Amino acid sequence: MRLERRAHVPLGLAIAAPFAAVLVALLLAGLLIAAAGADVLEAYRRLAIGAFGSRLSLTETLTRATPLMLTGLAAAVAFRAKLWNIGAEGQFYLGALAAAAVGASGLGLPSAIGIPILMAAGALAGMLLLLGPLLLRLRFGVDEVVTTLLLNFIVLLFVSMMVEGPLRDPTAFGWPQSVPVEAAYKLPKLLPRSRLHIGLAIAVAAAVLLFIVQSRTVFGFESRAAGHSPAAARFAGISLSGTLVKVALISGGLAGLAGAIEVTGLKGYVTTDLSPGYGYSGIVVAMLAGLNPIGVVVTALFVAAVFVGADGMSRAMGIPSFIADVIVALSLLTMLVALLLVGYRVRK
Amino acid sequence: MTEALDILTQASLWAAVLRIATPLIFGTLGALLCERAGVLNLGIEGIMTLGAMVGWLSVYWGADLWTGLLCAALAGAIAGLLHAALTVPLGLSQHVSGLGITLLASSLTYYVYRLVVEQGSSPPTITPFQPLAIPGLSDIPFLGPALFAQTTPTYLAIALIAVTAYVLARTPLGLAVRMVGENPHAAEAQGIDPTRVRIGAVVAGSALMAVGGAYLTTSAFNSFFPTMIQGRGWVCIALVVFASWRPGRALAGALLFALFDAYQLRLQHVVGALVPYQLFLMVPYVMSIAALVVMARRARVPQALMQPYRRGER
Amino acid sequence: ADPVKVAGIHGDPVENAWNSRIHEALLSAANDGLIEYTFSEGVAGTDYARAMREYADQGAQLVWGQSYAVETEAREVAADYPETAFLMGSSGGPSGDNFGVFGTRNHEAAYLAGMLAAGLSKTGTFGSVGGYPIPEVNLLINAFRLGVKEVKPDAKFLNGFIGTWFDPPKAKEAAFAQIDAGADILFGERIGTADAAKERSVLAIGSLIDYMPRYPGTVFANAMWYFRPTVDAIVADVIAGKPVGRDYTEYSFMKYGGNDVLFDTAAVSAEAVAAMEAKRAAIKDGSFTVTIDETEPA
Amino acid sequence: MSAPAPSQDERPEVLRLEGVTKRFGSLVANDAIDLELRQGELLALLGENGAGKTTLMNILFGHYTADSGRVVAFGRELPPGKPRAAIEAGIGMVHQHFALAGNLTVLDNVMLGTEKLTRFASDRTAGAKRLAAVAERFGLGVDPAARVGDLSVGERQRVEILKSLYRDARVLILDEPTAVLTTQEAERLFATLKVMAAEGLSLIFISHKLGEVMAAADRVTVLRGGKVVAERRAAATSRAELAELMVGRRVARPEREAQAPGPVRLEAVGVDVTEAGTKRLDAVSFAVRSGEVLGIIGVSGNGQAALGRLVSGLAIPAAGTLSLEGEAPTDFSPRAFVAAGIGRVPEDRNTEGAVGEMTLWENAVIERLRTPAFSAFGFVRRSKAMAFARDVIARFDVRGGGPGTRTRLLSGGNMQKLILGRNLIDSPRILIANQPTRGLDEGAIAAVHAEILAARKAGTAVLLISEDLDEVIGLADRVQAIVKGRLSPPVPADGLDARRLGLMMAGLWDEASDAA
Ligand SMILES: Nc1ncnc2c1ncn2[C@@H]1O[C@H](COP(=O)(O)OP(=O)(O)OP(=O)(O)O)[C@@H](O)[C@H]1O
Ligand SMILES: Nc1ncnc2c1ncn2[C@@H]1O[C@H](COP(=O)(O)OP(=O)(O)OP(=O)(O)O)[C@@H](O)[C@H]1O
Ligand SMILES: [Mg+2]
Ligand SMILES: [Mg+2]
Repeated sequence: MRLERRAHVPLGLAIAAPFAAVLVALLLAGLLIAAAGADVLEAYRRLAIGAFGSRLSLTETLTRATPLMLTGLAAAVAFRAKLWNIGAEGQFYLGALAAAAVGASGLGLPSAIGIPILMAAGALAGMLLLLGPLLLRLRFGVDEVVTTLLLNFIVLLFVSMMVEGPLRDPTAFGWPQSVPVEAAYKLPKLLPRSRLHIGLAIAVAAAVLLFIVQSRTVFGFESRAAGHSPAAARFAGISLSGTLVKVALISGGLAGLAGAIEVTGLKGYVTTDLSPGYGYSGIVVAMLAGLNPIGVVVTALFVAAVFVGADGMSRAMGIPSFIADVIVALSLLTMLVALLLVGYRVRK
Repeated sequence: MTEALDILTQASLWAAVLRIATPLIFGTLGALLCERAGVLNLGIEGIMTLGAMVGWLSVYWGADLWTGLLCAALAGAIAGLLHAALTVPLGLSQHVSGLGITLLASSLTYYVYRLVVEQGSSPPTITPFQPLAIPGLSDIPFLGPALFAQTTPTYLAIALIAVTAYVLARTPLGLAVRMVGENPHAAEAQGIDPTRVRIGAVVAGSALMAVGGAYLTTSAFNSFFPTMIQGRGWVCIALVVFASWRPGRALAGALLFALFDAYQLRLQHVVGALVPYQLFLMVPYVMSIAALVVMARRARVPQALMQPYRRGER
Repeated sequence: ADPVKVAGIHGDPVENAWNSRIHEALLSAANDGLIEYTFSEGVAGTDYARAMREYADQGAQLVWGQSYAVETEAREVAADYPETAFLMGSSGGPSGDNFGVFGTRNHEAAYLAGMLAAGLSKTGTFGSVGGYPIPEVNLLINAFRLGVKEVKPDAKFLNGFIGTWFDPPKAKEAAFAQIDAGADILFGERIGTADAAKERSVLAIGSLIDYMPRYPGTVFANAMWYFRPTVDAIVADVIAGKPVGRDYTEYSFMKYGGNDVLFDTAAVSAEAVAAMEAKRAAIKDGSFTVTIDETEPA
Repeated sequence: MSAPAPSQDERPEVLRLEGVTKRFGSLVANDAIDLELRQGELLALLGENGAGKTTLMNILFGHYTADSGRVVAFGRELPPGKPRAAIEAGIGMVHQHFALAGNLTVLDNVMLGTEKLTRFASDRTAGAKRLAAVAERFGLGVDPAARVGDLSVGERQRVEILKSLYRDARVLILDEPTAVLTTQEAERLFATLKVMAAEGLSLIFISHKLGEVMAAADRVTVLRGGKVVAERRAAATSRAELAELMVGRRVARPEREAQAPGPVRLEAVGVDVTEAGTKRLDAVSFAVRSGEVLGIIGVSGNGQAALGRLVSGLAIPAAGTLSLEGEAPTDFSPRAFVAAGIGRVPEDRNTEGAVGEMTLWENAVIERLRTPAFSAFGFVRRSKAMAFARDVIARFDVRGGGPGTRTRLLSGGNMQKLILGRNLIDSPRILIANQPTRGLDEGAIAAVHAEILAARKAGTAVLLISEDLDEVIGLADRVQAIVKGRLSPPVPADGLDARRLGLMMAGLWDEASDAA
């Protein structure tokens, strides 16, 4: 078997492929649903309802997509420059912790000032966290895949230490959690009676901004050059370390911002189960989007819809809720293959 | 202070080190095999989960322990085959495929476990591997109880290090594996099919990872719990780099990591309340990063790692 | 009457000892025809509020859950669904008419188990392995220690936290570490602890669930937690149409049958049992209260 | 077409290609090609960049599968797409881009695939012995235990050939084997190839260098646009004819005209460069004047790379002074050097010269993106950049795509023209041309040379670093040899011949000046 790059991608194929991918994933998942003794067609119907079928499900899908967009962007900008930031999970948590710490420190600022400060605190924490592995790479040649991965564990333990220690909410008698941020700093809701908050708007704006930065600015140009060919970039006078530092600041900053938004947009305080792996899913989202910032928005919505729909379906059908992750994983893998087949043709 | 140092002279500490290291050795060897052939396998966390469940379930359903490990290996091999199919002939992103496999393998594992196993008040048990004192050797003072009173899979893990090192360095097959990891074009030019070799390595490596997971449910413990792998797979990915892609150093890395872990569990009683326990738990990770800094210059990355090889494309 | 529709939202897989107690209690209530029970497990913090809303929308009359990580959001949901009753494992207080809370209290049983254990130790050192130092874990370990001290004031204690709820092999290693440091009785808040005890032929005490069938000869006592009294209490309130916005923690206390010590009579001396039984009676009639100490054990 | 000598025809045929056609998308890389090879024959395959030579050889060896046509080796048809089958049939191939693993040893590289994969132990002792014997027989000595990454290019070339000989290849294909070799190494290689042919091996080699083709080949086949356009006996053709057949029109390298040089623009006095603890340049001195080409000739590995980095702003002198227009730069960086008006053509166009994944327009402006001409407030001025790129493409005849084409898709010659073009378009004061025509075909070489001479005429000071004697003699006004990081005193190019250059490159500077 051989793959050959298509000279022209047929439009019909490009449109049909993602649907085919989801269809295949659902067919495979159907076997599992049937194995649990549930009505497969009804399950599919429930899945669609769960993802888009009501005001609740629609707003929930958007809410869950928000952090995925930001961590997806964090991965996309870093991977473009071949900075393998696998540490968005850690940056997310540290960003959330920083925002919560500032937001609970009793500054008493008005929302219009306080919220940006919290966002900045979160982004800054994420930035600093990624700078460490980057410096180790630049200075000692340490592979950042591993250091950023290991830092995720360290940060989670650090967060745990903080929410059980200095940042612990003394009024919450039990569970370790940080002091809640002041009510003024909670992100405004986009829709009343829903969880949807302006974080979504921030994420979409970030995507558009990043798209412009990547495609239109000198920095975007240089980070692409540095990613594709460090030697050529260096020869052309592009500072590799300078570019990578900026990339790391953006990437870590976005992941940190994701944490800050999640904490101020939803529950208002930090616990060690704030993220169901948003940092890791962000990588998948970014790669599925071909590292394109606008694509990240779309794929984040896709991943969130599949999860929210399948999660709701499992509850409605009374089958093990792990099915939601199974369907997400299947969709990811089939989507990956479908996107390949759009660009390539299989021969012999 | 002396108490903290005394811990190091306890044979039981070193026995614990070997126990904690065993799943890491399997996992690291598996990841190393994949990476030497040029394929990063981030599916490891899920594959270990799958192995833990399948190994345990086979025994629970009546197989003997070794058959259980074999079934785990088989399940791992199948998951590995999926990763290989996506990343080798199709040349898809190894990051995404790997993370996807982790998500798929673990969620599928939990789902199936839920469907097939009745829940009692605590998860059902099997009779796990029992420590096997090697006659003669286990009587040596200090070393005996420290090293030679483990369960058989631990001895197997250590033997596999030697076997892998030998295969990679001294056999034609090992050379082929190394070559496809360094330059698949060169391998193809000499009549070796890089696709097949890579698939083979990923399948074999994934089988080893699954056995590492199965060790947790058939030797370290006797039940399966969802999420019980607890990041051990990710640690293995780090250990491969720490080991500069050499099996011998992988053993050293796994032992070192396990030493930090075993040591911190004991140190907690010595300096207990003075220090937040999280700091102890951080130690293995922090030390790994420190070790990476020291080793980085000497590491020799397989040159074609993460580079897809598609025939007839340049 | 028709069974009450109950939906459970477990933040962890139902294997988790704590969740398994609730899960079992709800299953048994369902078996008795008292309720109809569906559940979700492993629900992440971000998804928790949605799960609550979905169940409420689907017509659950009572939503059981654990709101530790989502206290504010959970209360918002309850406010949006005044017709639905909510019962949450929570570290905060009840709210409104329909948001009830409960705490986990098997400390009395742990205290009694400590009394039984005191006489069985040769080394005088007692270990314990916990997941995280949260109050509900801390107060348990501290109550066990108080029970031991009641009988053996000079006892020494060791403790290890493993930073996870779900790593039995690690709990086992932590237990080994304590046995190596001289402990010969282990209080196992985490599963895995007793496995180490079994391998080294020392004794262990279980918490929440009954570990004796699983570790015969090793686990000689359990600080059992029974959730059924709580279930019965709130279901009765729901059926009676009473507001459930109150604290149901009391139903975990021994006097309601919410916790108790379960032990192997063959393993302990008659005097120890007699002393323990006396205390047990005192607890039940209210003449003795086990101190609740939520500070992190060293 | 002259009839081949009958004695040749009686030699047994070892290899035959019939009607081989290969398309890449809409491009026909090979169009119904027929080719045959006889025992003991040295066949040269000639053609401009992109003519389809490598593609044809890749089909023959089984790397690519032909769309139609067949390959017959020793009377038996080879299954398509199976390198293993080609190897087993006795065919060996030395690839244009070496197929070696730098991290593995020479012996590893050679032994790969020679033993059954199911063997429990590799017999490395026997392998080493055999390798030594083969190396001895053909005069291709290398250390079997050396790491390939540590070897020089010439040594790697030898390893590539040894790989095939080790397997007793009876047909050997060499794709541009001399593109990266020095003249001496190339001569040695051809001597070896002749020995092989005498021993009965049949060889096909691809080259752009007409001199060596004429000297070494028995027969020449010329490809153009994927078709065989001519076949000649080497003895019965000429360089000029071959050049014309290749390109389809007459090509002649431009001649340098006499011209009085202007003031010194680039000067080094006693400069040392140390990299990674090793002294790469040792007290080198040179001066390049406006309107003059200074040629630096030398066997590769003698410090050319460090010299190139020094004058490109990538290396900082450890001692001595480097001055631009009489002033020592305060900032040693590529950007500062570009700003100072230095045009730089790097040694390796693929890794340093251009970012293959980026478009032509992006590579056209990459060096000066930060100047106000191409960016404002951090934003790229796209239309300006596009216009600039179009200008470069038009004026330097870059073929193979427009400004939006990915640069990777250009052939080597066109990529080189793009790099030269972006440097020359606004007449730089100084031009550094490092191996500017490596791997290019005759037509492309002529074009590049013409550009360099035009720059010289316009007053640019050109520093030409090259291993190609013809190129240096053809372009340079003065020549210095680089040997072990040291530079010989400059010698006027007029009247220089290959023998004197050879002496200079060997470090025998006094003998060279005596020979004048
Ligand atoms: N893998 C490929 N995919 C797409 N097109 C290709 C591929 N390989 C070669 N081509 C096309 O085939 C043509 C012939 O390329 P080939 O490499 O055979 O040229 P060549 O004669 O060897 O050139 P050179 O002298 O520069 O090495 C090229 O112009 C190119 O367009
Ligand atoms: N992926 C591709 N698709 C289409 N054409 C390609 C592709 N890759 C390379 N080519 C074409 O293949 C031909 C040969 O490419 P190659 O990289 O061998 O350059 P080259 O001309 O041989 O340069 P050099 O002299 O540096 O070896 C070029 O004409 C180029 O256009
Ligand atoms: Mg070629
Ligand atoms: Mg070429």
